[in-house]
Amino acid sequence: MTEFLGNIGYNNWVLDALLVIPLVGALAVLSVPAGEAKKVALGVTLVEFLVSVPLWWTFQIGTAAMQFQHAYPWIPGWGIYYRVGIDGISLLMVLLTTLTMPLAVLGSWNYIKDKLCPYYALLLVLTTGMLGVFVALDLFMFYVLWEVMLIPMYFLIGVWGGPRRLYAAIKFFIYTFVGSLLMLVAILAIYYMVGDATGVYSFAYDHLLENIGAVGSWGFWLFGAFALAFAIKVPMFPFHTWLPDAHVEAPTAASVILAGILLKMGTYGFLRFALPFFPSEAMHPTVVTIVVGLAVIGIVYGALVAMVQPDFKKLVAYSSVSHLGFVMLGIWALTQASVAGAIIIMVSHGISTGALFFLAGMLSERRHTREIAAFGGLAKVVPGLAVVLTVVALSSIGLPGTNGFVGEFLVLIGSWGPYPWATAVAATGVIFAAAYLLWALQRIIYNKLDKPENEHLPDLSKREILVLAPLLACILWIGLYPKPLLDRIEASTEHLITTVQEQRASVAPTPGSEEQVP
Amino acid sequence: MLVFNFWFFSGLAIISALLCITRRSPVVSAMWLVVTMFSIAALYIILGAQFIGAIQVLVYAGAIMVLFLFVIMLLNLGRDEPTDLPGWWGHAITFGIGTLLIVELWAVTRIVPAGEVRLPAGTMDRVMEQEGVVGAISSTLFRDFLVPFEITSVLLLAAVVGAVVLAKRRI
Amino acid sequence: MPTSVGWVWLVVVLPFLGFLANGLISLVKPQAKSAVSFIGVGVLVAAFAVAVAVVAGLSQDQQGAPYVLTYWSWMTVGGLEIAAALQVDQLSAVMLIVVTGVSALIHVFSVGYMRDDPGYPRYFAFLNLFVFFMVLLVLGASFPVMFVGWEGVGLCSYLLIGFWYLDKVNADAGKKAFLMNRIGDFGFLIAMFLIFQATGSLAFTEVFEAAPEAFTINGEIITLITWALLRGGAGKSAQIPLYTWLPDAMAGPTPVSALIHAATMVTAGVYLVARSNILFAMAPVSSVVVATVGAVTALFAATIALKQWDIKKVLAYSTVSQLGYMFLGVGVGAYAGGIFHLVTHAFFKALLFLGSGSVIFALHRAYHATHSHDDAQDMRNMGGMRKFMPWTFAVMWVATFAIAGIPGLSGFFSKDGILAVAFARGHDHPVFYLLWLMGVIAALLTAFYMTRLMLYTFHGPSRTGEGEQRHLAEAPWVMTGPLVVLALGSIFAGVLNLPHVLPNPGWLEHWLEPVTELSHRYWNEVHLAASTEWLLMAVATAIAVAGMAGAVIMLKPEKLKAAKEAPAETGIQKVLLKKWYVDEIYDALIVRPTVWMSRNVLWKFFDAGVIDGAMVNGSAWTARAVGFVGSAVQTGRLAWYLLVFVIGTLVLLRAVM
Amino acid sequence: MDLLGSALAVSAIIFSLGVAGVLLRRNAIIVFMSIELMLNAVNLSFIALAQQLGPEGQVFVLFVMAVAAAEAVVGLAIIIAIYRHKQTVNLDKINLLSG
Repeated sequence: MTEFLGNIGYNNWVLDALLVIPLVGALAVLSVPAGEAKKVALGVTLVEFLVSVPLWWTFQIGTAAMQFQHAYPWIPGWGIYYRVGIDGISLLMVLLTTLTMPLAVLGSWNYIKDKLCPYYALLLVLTTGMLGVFVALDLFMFYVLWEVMLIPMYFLIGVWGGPRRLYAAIKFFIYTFVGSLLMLVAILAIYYMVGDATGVYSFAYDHLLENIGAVGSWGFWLFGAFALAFAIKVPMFPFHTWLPDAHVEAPTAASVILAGILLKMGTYGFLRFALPFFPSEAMHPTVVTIVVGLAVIGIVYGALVAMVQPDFKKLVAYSSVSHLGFVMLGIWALTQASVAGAIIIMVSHGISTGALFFLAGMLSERRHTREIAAFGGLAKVVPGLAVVLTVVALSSIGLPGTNGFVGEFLVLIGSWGPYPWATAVAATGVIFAAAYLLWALQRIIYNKLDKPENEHLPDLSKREILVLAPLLACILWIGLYPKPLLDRIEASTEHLITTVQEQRASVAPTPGSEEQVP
Repeated sequence: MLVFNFWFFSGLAIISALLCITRRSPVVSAMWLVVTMFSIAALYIILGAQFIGAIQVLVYAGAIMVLFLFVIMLLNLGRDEPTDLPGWWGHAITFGIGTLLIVELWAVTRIVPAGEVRLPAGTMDRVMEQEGVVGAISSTLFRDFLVPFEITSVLLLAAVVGAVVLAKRRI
Repeated sequence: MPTSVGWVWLVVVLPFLGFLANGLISLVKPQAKSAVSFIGVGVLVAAFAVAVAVVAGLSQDQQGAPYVLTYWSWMTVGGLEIAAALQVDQLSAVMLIVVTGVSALIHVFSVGYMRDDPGYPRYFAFLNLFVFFMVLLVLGASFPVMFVGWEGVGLCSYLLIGFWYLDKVNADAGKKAFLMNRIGDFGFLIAMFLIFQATGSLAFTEVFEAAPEAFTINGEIITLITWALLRGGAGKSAQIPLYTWLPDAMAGPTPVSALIHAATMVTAGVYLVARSNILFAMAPVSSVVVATVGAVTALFAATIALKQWDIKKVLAYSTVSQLGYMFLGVGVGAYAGGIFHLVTHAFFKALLFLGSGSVIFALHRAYHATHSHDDAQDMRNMGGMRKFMPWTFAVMWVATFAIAGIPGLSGFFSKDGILAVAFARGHDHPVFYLLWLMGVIAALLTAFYMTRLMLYTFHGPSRTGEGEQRHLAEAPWVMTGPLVVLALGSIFAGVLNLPHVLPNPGWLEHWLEPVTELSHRYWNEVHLAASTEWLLMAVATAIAVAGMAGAVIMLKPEKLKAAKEAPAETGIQKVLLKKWYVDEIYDALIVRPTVWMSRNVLWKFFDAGVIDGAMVNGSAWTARAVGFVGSAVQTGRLAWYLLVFVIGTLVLLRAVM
Repeated sequence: MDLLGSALAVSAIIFSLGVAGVLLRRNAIIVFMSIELMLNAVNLSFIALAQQLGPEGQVFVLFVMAVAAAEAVVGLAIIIAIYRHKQTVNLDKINLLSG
């Protein structure tokens, strides 16, 4: 197998292929009759997935260096290159994306009924955008793809969404855009400052990272711009209100992608850019207090607000706020366990919440409502769906043996050392998580079967089982044997932590002077 | 003689332009505009651009002005209409802005091109002697500006199509 | 390592396979009941057999060191190493036998009890899953692996309490159980973090080995850890203040109450404390807290049990009370005593629950035959059942004698063992005398309410309707069989750990020595003169007899009216019947305010109003307002635009010059 | 003999007259003519400067004329189209741009 992959030069073209295949596929989807669009899209995403799977094995464990790296000139005059490469963190995100996309297509199979061709084409363009964000090693390319991915999402929500889709789409777009424009300014500022200092004007990640010292006292502002862009995307506590609206209005597949992948870009951005570029700023006591504080507030607040939502999708949306709070806490705790745990949560939240949104979509396909109160006693009518919903909810609660637990446990145990109090508060999140999900579960699948509309719902179809089965398998696999994942990210997290610590030591003013500042 | 001619045609151009913008009837305005165009053509020739002067007469005084008159007649605007000129305050504002503009533009003309980009005196005359009046332009036009030239032709084509589409009652 | 110990993974895997098979059947072909019974019971019997073999293997071994069998690396990051590993030692062996043994019996009983239920395969799937998690809990070689089982049994408890999920009350009870457990688990998590920080490991062997160096006796850290662990244990084992879920949990099928909410899962907290005995021994303050919580719970729950009419509720509060005894035991350092009471309690409480289940089963069948909607669990609808159910009647009395502490039966020895140690500790600190006294009073109440239960259920005239009486009959042998086995256990389990004044004393204590000896040096040796010991036994006997006699004298089953005609309770009786209104207090103080605050303050006011309304949409509105003002400039008149344009050009020209 | 400065001054005056025309008149056709005046004024300065800076100035004039022709064609077509709708060429009465 490895030999065969070597013969076809797999490592040299795989990342390019991953970016190109969906684009070609999008063109193909646009050129076929509407009835065929979903089949073509499914085929393309499956090919995409199959192409990405060998990465798992050809990826070299134990090195933090960027792999599969290469670059082509794009606008070389301004130091802009098409430059791609992945490390362990990106690897997981790439695979999560390629796994989610075929499921998203399958999940839209009957849900989307009009304007099929553009819908699936947009999904495919979105794929390229998302993968591009995860593999880009050129800040300009990163920014461009970051914006590219915004546009298909805007249309997916705005065209195929629910009744308030335009409000939600515009809110989503503008909110995210505000942050990313600030990020653009920061990227350009770094570009010029580093260029002025070194004489080499380039957007290359490595180049900028090595010479980041050139930004000097501007660090705080630049970090702030990056942090705001990413915090909105995550979304961190006070910047989260676009999320429930977008989730509720978006079609199922878009919700899944939004929760499963798009949110991870914020945390990915922190891991890849904000932290390594500005270690001393990120770890400044004030910043730490703010970020950790907001993360913890987000955990508890998201869970409490989720508890009282009458709308199932909204509930899941707020639960995302809570879960992503764990990720932020883990990243900022900056220990091996906590960062690894944060990455595991990023993956497992994608899987569990993705599955929850699929299930919400299936329920609303059957009943044309997402109101929790409209259900009740479904376990009797649709036992299969009830079982899956229970398992997924439990994984979201963080029951040991499921993926949710591994991530949360690692984050909490890793964060305990640096921030015991924050961690203790965050740990109460496990109680609230159980409260809101079990309550919702009870009102949906348990209780009296007192609504006549609910009495003759069909159970899971084969297609729906096909959508959910891979997610369930991942839930158990990551829950029971996360070692392969941990192995692949270990070197990267270790590298990140040491980089941040070292940079922090070298960039930071002489020790002692900081304490003197009142 | 040349200087006299220059000032004669300049004066004619200015006065006819003034009349062009102040006459009530569009037809009269158009006529005065023609006079302006001719005067400017004469100025071109005085300034040593004989070819452009000829083109000016052909394109502006000939083609474009005919087009104007044609449209005026088509829309039957020749008859007397209530004036479209504003009251005294409109004149005042326009006069003020116009004067201000003249002053500013005159100030701009004080910025003469730097010595090093200027050609030595008489270069143009020598070039024209060697290559002819049209040759001097054509070598530049068809060598350095070939692509823009071609694009201009596309622009004109687009304009023609656009005009047909806009002006036709139904397509 | 003895070969048979290596088979221990089978004990874990077998119930899980049963779960998978039965779960599949319940989704695909729910009517295949015989296959379900065969698989469900079969895996348990096989697991019990393997467990016996494992323990036999262990008993031949003289080393005493625990066997840790590592299967794969679960979470390994940086300094954190958690392996998916099982640990076989003397403590887990005892638990293993109890869990698989009692489970197997209850599975058999369930075949009869649940035979007409449409959810039969689902029931056995959940039950098998429960055993899987319970076994994992007792065999886990580290805190996290134990936590897997710990949460897992909570899950199964949730699923089984809400087994008849179409009734909101049942689903509520399940959710309540899970949440209360979660609140406890929060403590467990915090304890793990503290332990990891202090010792750098979470595996039992490594933590306990490192403990003497890592902690200072009575230090801050160790006290925090043990308090957190206690919180975890209190959640699972239904101790004050987290006990309220257990009585509600009776909403599940009765065998479930017997298995999960009496014999096995709820004792996990006791197991946890016994397992971490060295940690508790190093934190004497925490130990006192454990003992106090146990004693107070024992007494408090016993008072509530006095006035309950629901037969299962009586047993539920009795369970809470008995768990309090176990906590008292492990709190005073009688780890073996606590475990001993756990074992005997597993027998007689499972027997009581199954017996009550058998009664309910009969009554339910009778009501079903006459289409009556009376409560099949209310003791006021029973009475005189001994006529109809002689076997059940007999074994229930055995269990009652055992729990009341009649000499010779298992409960007497285990309860006496705990009280004796508590009394002996009074030598160190007088507070233990108080705890002992509370235990004794609780024992008096226990004897009283259990006799009350027996009198009302089996004696006196039958208060079941005339029509129904014809349908009352003894349960089938699959149900009475396990009862008899459990009755034998209730009688003879006492020999496991006889008092020191009797021949062959303290076998269990000796067996558990390898596990408990870690903490020996932190506790003063218990010194109790033989005469004192005899005296204590005499007191215990007197108390038990007094309680039972009191009940017989004071209660008149003949005067009791059926539930429909019974007058409303008043005064202290009502307070007891309403369980001191603790549920209502929790609801009013914690649940409702939290939900209200989340809905009205956090969501509607803060999220939708402040963040989204004022800040997000507010900025959008500001932008629109600016646009509105600005649009006044856009008159639509070309002349105006041109004027502005020209002025703008003038200004620009001015600027560039 | 240097007529550059004078030519530029004349150009400035004609340009200003064009601007004044645009501001003064409401008749679309006359506004259009004023624009042509401005273009011619600019052309004049191009020609004047070409004497000193090379033949490119004259080439530019050619381009400007081509663009002016195109603009006139399209512009007049628009005027015709509007007239057909509104029966007027008075700009104040054509207020499609007002919001």
